Amino acid sequence: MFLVKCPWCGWREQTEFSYGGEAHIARPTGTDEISDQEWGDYIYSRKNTKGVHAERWVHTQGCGRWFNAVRHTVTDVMWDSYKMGEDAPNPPKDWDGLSSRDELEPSEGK
Amino acid sequence: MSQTYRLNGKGRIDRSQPLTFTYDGKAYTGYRGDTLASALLANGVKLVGRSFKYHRPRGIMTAGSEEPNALVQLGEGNRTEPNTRATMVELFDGLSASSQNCWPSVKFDLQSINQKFAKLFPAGFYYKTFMFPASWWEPVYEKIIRNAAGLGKSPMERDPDSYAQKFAHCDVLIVGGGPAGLAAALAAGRTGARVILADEQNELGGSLLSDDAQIDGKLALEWVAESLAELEALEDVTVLRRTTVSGYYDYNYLTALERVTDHLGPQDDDSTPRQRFWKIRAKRVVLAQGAIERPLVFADNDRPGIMLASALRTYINRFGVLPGREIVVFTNNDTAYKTALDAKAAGARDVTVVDLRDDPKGALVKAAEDAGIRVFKGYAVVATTGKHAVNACEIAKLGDDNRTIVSDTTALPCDIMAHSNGWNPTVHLWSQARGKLNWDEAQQCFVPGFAGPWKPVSAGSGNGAFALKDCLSQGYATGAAAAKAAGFGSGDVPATPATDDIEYGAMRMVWTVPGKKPLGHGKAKHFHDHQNDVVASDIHLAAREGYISVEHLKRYTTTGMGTDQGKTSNVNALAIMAEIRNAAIPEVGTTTFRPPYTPVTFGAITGQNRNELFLQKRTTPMHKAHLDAGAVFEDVGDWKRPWYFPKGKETMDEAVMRECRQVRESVGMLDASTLGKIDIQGKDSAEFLNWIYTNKWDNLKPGRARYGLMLNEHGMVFDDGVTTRLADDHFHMTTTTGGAARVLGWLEEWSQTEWPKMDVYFTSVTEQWAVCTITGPKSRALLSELTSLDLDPETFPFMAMQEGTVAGAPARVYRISFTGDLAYEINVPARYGLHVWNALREAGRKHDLCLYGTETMHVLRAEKGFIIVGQDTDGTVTPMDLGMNWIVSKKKDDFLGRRSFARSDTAREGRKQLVGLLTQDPNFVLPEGAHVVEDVKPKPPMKTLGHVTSSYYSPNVGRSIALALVANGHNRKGDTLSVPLMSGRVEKVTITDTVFFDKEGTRTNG
Amino acid sequence: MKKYSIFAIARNARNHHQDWERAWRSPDPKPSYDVIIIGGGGHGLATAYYLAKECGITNVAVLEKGWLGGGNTGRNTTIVRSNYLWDESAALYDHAVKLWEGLSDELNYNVMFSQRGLLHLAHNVHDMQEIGRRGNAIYMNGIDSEFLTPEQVKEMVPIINLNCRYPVMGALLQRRGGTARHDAVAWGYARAADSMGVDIIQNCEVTGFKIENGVVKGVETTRGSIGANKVGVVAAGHSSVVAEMAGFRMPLESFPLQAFVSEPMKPIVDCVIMSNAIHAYISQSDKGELVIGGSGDPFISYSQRGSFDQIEHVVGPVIELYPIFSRVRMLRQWGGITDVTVDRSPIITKTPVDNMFFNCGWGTGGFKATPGSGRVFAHSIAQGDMHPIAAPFTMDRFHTGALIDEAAAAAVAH
Amino acid sequence: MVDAIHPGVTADTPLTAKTPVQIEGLSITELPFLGKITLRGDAGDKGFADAAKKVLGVALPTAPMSSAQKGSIRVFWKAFDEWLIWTEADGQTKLIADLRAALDGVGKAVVDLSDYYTVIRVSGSLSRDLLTKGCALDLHPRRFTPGQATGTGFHHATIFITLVEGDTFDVMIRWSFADYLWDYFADGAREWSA
Ligand SMILES: Cc1cc2nc3c(=O)[nH]c(=O)nc-3n(C[C@H](O)[C@H](O)[C@H](O)COP(=O)(O)OP(=O)(O)OC[C@H]3O[C@@H](n4cnc5c(N)ncnc54)[C@H](O)[C@@H]3O)c2cc1C
Ligand SMILES: NC(=O)c1ccc[n+]([C@@H]2O[C@H](COP(=O)([O-])OP(=O)(O)OC[C@H]3O[C@@H](n4cnc5c(N)ncnc54)[C@H](O)[C@@H]3O)[C@@H](O)[C@H]2O)c1
Ligand SMILES: Cc1cc2nc3c(=O)[nH]c(=O)nc-3n(C[C@H](O)[C@H](O)[C@H](O)COP(=O)(O)O)c2cc1C
Ligand SMILES: [Zn+2]
Repeated sequence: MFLVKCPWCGWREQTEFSYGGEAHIARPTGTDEISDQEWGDYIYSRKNTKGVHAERWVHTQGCGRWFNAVRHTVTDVMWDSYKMGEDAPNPPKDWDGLSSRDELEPSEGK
Repeated sequence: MSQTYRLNGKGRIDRSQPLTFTYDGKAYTGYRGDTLASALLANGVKLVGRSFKYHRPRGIMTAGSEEPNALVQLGEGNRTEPNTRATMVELFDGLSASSQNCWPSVKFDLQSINQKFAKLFPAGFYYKTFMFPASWWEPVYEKIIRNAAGLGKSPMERDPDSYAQKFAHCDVLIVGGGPAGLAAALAAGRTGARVILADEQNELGGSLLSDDAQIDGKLALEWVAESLAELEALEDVTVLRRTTVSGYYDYNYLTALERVTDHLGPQDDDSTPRQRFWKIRAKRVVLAQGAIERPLVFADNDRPGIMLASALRTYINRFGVLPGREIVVFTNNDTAYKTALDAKAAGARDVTVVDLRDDPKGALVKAAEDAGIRVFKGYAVVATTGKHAVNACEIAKLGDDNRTIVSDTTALPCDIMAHSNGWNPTVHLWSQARGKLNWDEAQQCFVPGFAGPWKPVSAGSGNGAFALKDCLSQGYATGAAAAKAAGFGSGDVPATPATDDIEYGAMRMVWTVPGKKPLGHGKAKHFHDHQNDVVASDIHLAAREGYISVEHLKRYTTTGMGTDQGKTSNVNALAIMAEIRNAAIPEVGTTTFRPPYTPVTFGAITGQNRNELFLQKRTTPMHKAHLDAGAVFEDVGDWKRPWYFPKGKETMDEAVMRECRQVRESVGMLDASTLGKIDIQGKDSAEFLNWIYTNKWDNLKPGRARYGLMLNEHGMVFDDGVTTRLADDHFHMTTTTGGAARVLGWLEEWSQTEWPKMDVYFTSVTEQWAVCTITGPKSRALLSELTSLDLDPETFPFMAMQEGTVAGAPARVYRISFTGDLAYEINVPARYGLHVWNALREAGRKHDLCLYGTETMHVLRAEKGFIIVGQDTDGTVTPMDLGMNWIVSKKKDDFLGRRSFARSDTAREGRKQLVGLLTQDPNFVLPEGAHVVEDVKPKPPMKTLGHVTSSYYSPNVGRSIALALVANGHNRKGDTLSVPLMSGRVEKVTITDTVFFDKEGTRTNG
Repeated sequence: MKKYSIFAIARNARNHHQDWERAWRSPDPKPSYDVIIIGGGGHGLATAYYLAKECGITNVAVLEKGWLGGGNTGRNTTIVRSNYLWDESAALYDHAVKLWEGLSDELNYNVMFSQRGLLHLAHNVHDMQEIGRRGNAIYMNGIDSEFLTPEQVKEMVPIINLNCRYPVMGALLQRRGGTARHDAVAWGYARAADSMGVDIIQNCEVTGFKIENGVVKGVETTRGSIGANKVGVVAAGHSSVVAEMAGFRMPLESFPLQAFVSEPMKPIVDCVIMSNAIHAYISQSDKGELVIGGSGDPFISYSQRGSFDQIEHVVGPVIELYPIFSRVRMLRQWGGITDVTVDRSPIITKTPVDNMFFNCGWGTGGFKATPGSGRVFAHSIAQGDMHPIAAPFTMDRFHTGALIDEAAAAAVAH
Repeated sequence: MVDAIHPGVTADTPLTAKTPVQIEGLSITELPFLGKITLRGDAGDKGFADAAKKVLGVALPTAPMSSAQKGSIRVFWKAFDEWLIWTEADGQTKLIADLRAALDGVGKAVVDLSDYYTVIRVSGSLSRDLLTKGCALDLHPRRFTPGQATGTGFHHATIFITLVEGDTFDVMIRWSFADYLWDYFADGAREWSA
C-alpha cells in the first residue's frame, strides 16, 4: 500500500490509481516499415528494471489524468511524478531509494 | 475450593466483580481484570494443553501475547475460536474454554504415545519416510499425518458477530503504552500533533503494571495514571486499548486490531462490532513495543508450572496470583531476582534461585540473599520431573565450557519454576518496516539498527534500553522528534523524571543448558520452540544434514512457524545454530519478520465487506420491474441482468423458447441499460475513432450509427459496439457490458499519453441512460403509440438515431438491432427508465409484447451469426478469423493492432476461424466448449481443430445451431467433422457459414 | 547417497541421530563447469538433476544467490495441476504431473505430493463456458477432467457457501491435481543432484557474464568468475535482471504476488479450491494451516512483499465462500516476485547469446511444472536444441505472434 | 433534448426506496435530482474561462481539489481540464443549453450526468467516523476543509466527496453503486443506533 503522487492531487493511496507500465515507450510510426522483431519488442519487451524505474500511472479514482513517475522498484519509494510530456525529474545518481524528493527537498515539494 | 492461589490484597483485578467461567467443562471463578491464564493459575490449574507433535502436557509459559503453549479453544458453537492464547483472553462472566489437540482429555491424551516414539520423529522425519509403498502415501500415511495435524478446531457455523474497519491518519503513531510509549505520547501530544497511542493490553502502563518501580519518588503507576489523564484531555490524542498493531506496511501504513467487545463476552446483537480493524496512515511512527523475555533451553523445560520469570512476576503483581508454594528461579541474569523477591514477599514457602553465573554481583543478588533466598551460583537446572506439572528440578554445577556438568545433581522440589535467559527487544514491527537489526554484544540481543525508508524510531526496552530512566528519556526524545518531523513542536524534549533503577550485573550466556545426558540421548528434551515441539537436538540434526541457513533451519525443523511465530524461540534457535556453526549470531541472522505481529481475525480484515456488502450488485433503473415480473437474473460483471422471465412453472428452456419465438413473431423488450456508453466530444473525435476501430469513421454522417471492432495492439478483438455520430464533433459509443470500464480506460490512455494534442474528450454516460430495446416485427407499431417521432423507415432508417420523446420522457432512439429484426433502442435519462419501461409494457399488451432476457438475446443473435466478444472470441481472434474482413479498412494507413496482422503466425493460413456448425441430429444441442475433430479415436488424446463457442436450440430455425472456432474453418464449409463428447457420444457436424436465420437480412425493416 | 526410509530412521535413532549425512555438500566453486545453472529454485535444481541423471552431464554447478528454494519455490501456494487450456500447455504441465506422481520415489525424498483433487469453481455463465471449454480441451488431451454440479461440489466441500455473491454454478475437477511440500521439492532435487556430482553453491550471486563473440564462456559471481560451456538461467523474478547482464531483454514484468496462512486447525478442507470470479484459492496443508492465495499487485516491484489491500481482496472472498472461517485468524503473510509474460505462459528458450538458455516467465504458476520444466530444459541444454515439449515456448513467439495465451482465454469481456 | 416533459411522467432516483438515516450525531439523506454536468476545456484559454464564468456566475476553480459556489451552482475542480458542476434539482437542462451556447467554439465538452450520479448527504458529529469506515482520505477538519472536493474510493465504489461545512459532507456516487454505498453507510451507522 504505497502512496503515489499525483502531480495535481498530491500523495494518495496507490489503490486510487492504475499502473500503466514502463513510461516513454512511443508507438512506432510507419509500422509497415518496421520488422516483426521491432514490433514485437514494442508490444512485449520491457525494461522491468530492478531499481529506478520511470513508469506511467493514471489517477483513476481521482482526477482521471495520466502522468509519469519515477519509483524505486525495490523500496517502492516514489521519487517524484511529472506530467506527460515533461522530462523525468531524475533522482541523484546515488539515490538510495529511501526518501522521496518531497522529503529531501521539502521546499520543492507539494 | 476456589482461587487457592490468589493473593490477598494484591493485583489490579477488581475483586468486587467476581466472574464464573468453565474450563474443560469444570466451573471456576475469577475476577474482572483477570486473564483466562491468571484465573486458571489462581485456581491451581497448570495443565492447559498438549503439544503439537509429541502431545506433551503443557502449561502457561508467559503472561503476554508471546505465549506459545497455553492455546485453548474458546467459546462454543458459532462463536468458537481455536488457538486462543489464554494469556490474552480477558475473563468475562460465562466464559467457556477447553483444551485442544488432545483426546480424550488433556490429562489422558492417547496421542501422547508419540512421546514413546519421539526418537523416530526427529526434525524432518516425514521427508525420509512414508514413501513405501508409494501407493500408501495418500490413503494411509497422509491420512495419519492429517489426523494429527492442526491444533484447535475451526468453527463450523456462520459467525454471528459483526466487524468494522476504520481508516485513520495521524502525525505520530506510538505502538506500545509502557513507560517509553507513554512518554513519547506525552511529548508528541503536547505539541498539538495528532497522536494515536495503541497498546494491546486492557490497561496502559506496559511492564509497569507488574512492577513496583518508582518515578519521581512515587509508584510509577501513579505517573502512568497522570500521564493518561493528560493524554486523554488532549483533543487530538487517541488512546487505543486492547489494540494490537499487527502490520507495518509501506509509507507508514500500519494495521491494528482493536478487540472491542471480546472482553465482554458474546453480545446480544451484532450492532456493536466485535473487533475493529484499523488502517492507520501515520506521518511518523514511534515503536515502543517493549521486550520479551527469553527462555532458557534446558532439559524438559516444558512441564506445566515452568514459566518465564517475568510472567511469574506479572501473575504475582498484576493479577495477585502466586501459582505455587515452592519456587525455583533459574536465570542467567539479574532481572529474574525481582521475581524471586516478589515471590518471597508474596508469601512463597520456599524460593530458590539457580544462577548460571559463578559470581553474580548485582545489587538484586544481594537483596535476594538478604531476604533469605537460597542462591545456587554457577549451577544449572539439568532435569525436571513431574507428570502433569513440574514437581522438582535437579541442579548441578556447570562446567566452564558451558557444556558439561561437573557435580552430582541435587533435587529441588518445586511446584513452580521460573526462568530467564535475558531479554529480546520486540523488533517485529521495526523489521516489518524494512528496518535493519544490529546485534548488541553486551546485552546479547538484536536491537533496531538502520531504519528503512519509512523512518520509524524506536524507544525503550524495544530499543535495547532496559533501564526505566532510559525508557522514559528515549520515549520523550522520540516523541518530540517524531512530532517535529511531522511538523509539530520545536523538538524540545521534556525533562526525564527521576527513577529508582538498579545496576544489573553481566549475564552468562548458555544457549543450551546441558542435561544429565548428552543432547539427543535419553528421553530429556530441550525445547526451544514449545509450540512446534522443536528441540535443541533438532537444530543439531538440521546442521548435520546441511540445513544450516537460518531459513532452512526454520523450514526443516518448523521452528518459529507456530501461532506465536517464535517470539520466545527464534533467537535461541539461531544462537544454538551459531554455536554449532561456530559463527557469530548476527552472521547466522534472523528469519524474516512478517505481518501480522499476532494473528488477526479474518472477519476483522473483512470488516463490513461481507454478505450483502461483499460486492456491489449493480442494477438498472428498471430492476424493480424485473423483480415484479419474476425475472431470473444472470451475473454479468457486477451487474444483475434479467436472464429470462419464466411464466408460471416454466423451465428455463421453455421460457427461452417462448421468448425467442415471440420476439420474432410480435415484439420483445430487453433491458439494455448495462451496455457501456461513452460520450465523445471534440474536433478530432472521428480521427480518434479511426485509430481505435478497424473501420473508417470520418465518413459517417451525423445522426447515423456504425458497428465497430476494437483491437489491442496484438491485433486481437477485445470489444465491439455501435457508435453513433450525434454531431460533427460528437459521438455516442456503446461497448459490451463487461468491457465498459476497460474501453473507457483504453480511450483515455491513448488520448492522454500517445495523442495528447488531439481534441477529443470522453465521458462515461453508462448510467445516465436507461435503455429499453424493443425488437420484432411489431416494434414499430408499439413505439408509434408512445412517441412523437416519425418512424417511417424512410425518415428513420436502419442505423439512424433520432431525438424526441417516448412516453413523455426525452429520448434518444437508435434504430439498431442485435436480433436482426426491426428494433429500436430507446435511451431515456435514467430517472425515467422505469416509467418508460412500464409504459411500453402497458402499451405492448395489445401487440403481444414479451419481456426477454440475456439468454434469448444470445439465441437470437446467434441465429444471425452476430458474435459476442468474450464468448465467440477469447483474445486470440482477429477480425479476419471472425470472417469480418469487411470491417477492416484498407484505406486507413494505420489503426491500433493493424501491424500485428502481418506477423507470421497472425498472417498464417489455417488459423482458427469462426464458422457455423449444424449437428446431424437437429435436436441435439452441443455443449458449449465441446471440441471438434477430424478423426475420432476410441478415446483421447485426439487432435482437435477447435471448439464450440455458442450453441443453442433455435426455435426460429427449428433446430440446434452452433458457432465454433475451427482451424482453417473458412475453407471447410460443407465438410463433416465430429464432436466427441466427454459422455462418450460422438456427434457429426457440418461446417456452415455463421448466419442461420433470415440470411437475406430482410427483417431489419420489419 | 544413503537411502532414507523408516528403517534408516530407526537405525539412526539408536545412535541418537548422530550419523545422518549432509543432504548436499557445500563445495567451493570449481574454475569451470560443463553447465552452470543460475538459480537454485526448484526449476534450477531439477534442471541440474535431469542433466546429471538423464543427459549424462554431471560437471554441473547450480549457483544460488541466497539459500536454496528461497525464491518463489519457497513462497508459493503449492498447487499442482495440469488442466491448462492450450495443447502446448497441457503437454508441458501434464508431463510435470506425471513426473510428480513418481517423484518421492525417484528422489528418495518425500515431497508429499498429494493428489487430493483440485476444483475450479464456476460462478456465472461465462465461467461455465470457460470451464466447459477447458474441461473438454483437457479431456481431448487425454488428461483427467470432470464437471461437477453444485451439489457435487457441496459434497466434496461441505463447508462451502454455494449461494454466495456469485453462486456456484458448477466446477471443473482434476482429481490428479493437488499440492506438494514446496521446500521438500528443492531439497529433494538438491540432494539427488548432489549425489550425482552436481555442485550446489549457495550465497553465490551471478553479477555478470563472460561473453565472447556472442558465445557465453562463463559467469562473474560474488565468489569469483567461473567458466562454463553452457549456461541455463532459471532466475524467476530476477530473470530480467540477469538478461540485462547478458545484454538482451526478456518479455517479462515482475509483479509481487502474496500468499498467507491461517493458524493451524484440524483438517476440514480436503481438496484445493480455486475460483476466478470470487478471486481466492485455498487448500489446507498437512500441518493444518489454510494456505491461501489470490491475485498479485498490478505494478512491477522487486520488494518481495506486496500491498495489504491485496490481502484484503483475498480474505473477503474467502469469507464469502467459506463463512465459517470468519473467526479464524491469519498467521502470516508473505510475498514473492513473479516473472509474468503477457500470455501467462513460460519462456523456455535459446537466447541471442549462444549456449545461453533461459527458463522463466512461470509467473504465478510454475511450481506445478517444476519436474517437467527441469526435465525439458535439461534436455534442451544438453541437445543444444529445444525439447519438443519446450519448443512452442521459445521467445520467438513474441515476434511471430504465436502466443500461447492462457490469459486471454480466461479473462475476457462479456 | 428540449421537448417538454410530459405530465404524468414519473421519475426515480436509485435511492427512491431508501429511508433516510436519522440518529443522534448522524444523518444520511439523498439529495435527489441535482443537476450534474461535466465541463471540459482549457482553463488557460481566456475565451473559455470568461464564457464559463459568465454562465456560471463564478470563475472556474483552478486549484486541485477546490471548488467555487454561486447561489445554487457549485463548480468543482475535477482535473486540470475538467469541472463538475452541480445545480439545483432539474436545473441542468437550461444550464447545459446556456453553457453550450456560450462555449460554442471555445469549450471542449459539456455532458449531462444528472442521472449518472446521485448525491448522498452525510452530516452530524459522527459523519467522519462513518465515512472513514471506507474512505482512506484524511478527513480531519484541518486537512479537508469546506469546499474541498475530490474523487476517491470507498471500498468497491468510486466516490466524489466534498465537505460542505462543519460536519456535513456530500458524496456523489454512480447510479448503479448508490444502493451499495447507501447500504454500506446504513450498516456502518448501526453501531451508533442502539
Ligand atoms: C505467492 C505465490 C504463490 C504461488 N502459487 C503457485 C501455485 O500454487 N502453483 C504453482 O504452480 N505456482 C505457484 N507460484 C509460482 C511458483 O512459485 C514459481 O513459478 C516457481 O516456484 C518458480 O520456480 P523457480 O525455480 O523458477 O524460481 P525460484 O524458486 O524463484 O528460483 C529462482 C532462484 O534464482 C535465484 N537467483 C536470481 N538471480 C540470481 C543471480 N543473479 N544469481 C544467482 N541466483 C539468482 C533466486 O535467488 C531464486 O532462488 C506462486 C508464486 C508465488 C510468489
Ligand atoms: N532487562 C531489564 O531490566 C528489563 C527488561 C524488560 C523490561 N524492563 C522494564 O520494562 C519497562 C520497559 O518499558 P517499555 O515502555 O520499553 O516497554 P513495556 O514492556 O513497558 O511496554 C510495551 C508495551 O507495548 C505493548 N505492545 C507490544 N507490541 C505491541 C503491538 N504490536 N501493538 C500494541 N501494543 C504492543 C505491550 O502490550 C506493552 O504494554 C521499563 O520499565 C524497563 O525498565 C526491564
Ligand atoms: C505452503 C506454505 C505453507 C506455509 N505455512 C507456514 C506456517 O504454517 N507457519 C509459518 O510461520 N509460515 C508458513 N509459511 C510461510 C513461511 O514462513 C514464509 O513466510 C515463506 O516461506 C516466505 O518466506 P519469507 O517470509 O521468509 O520471505 C508457509 C509458506 C508456504 C509456501
Ligand atoms: Zn489526481
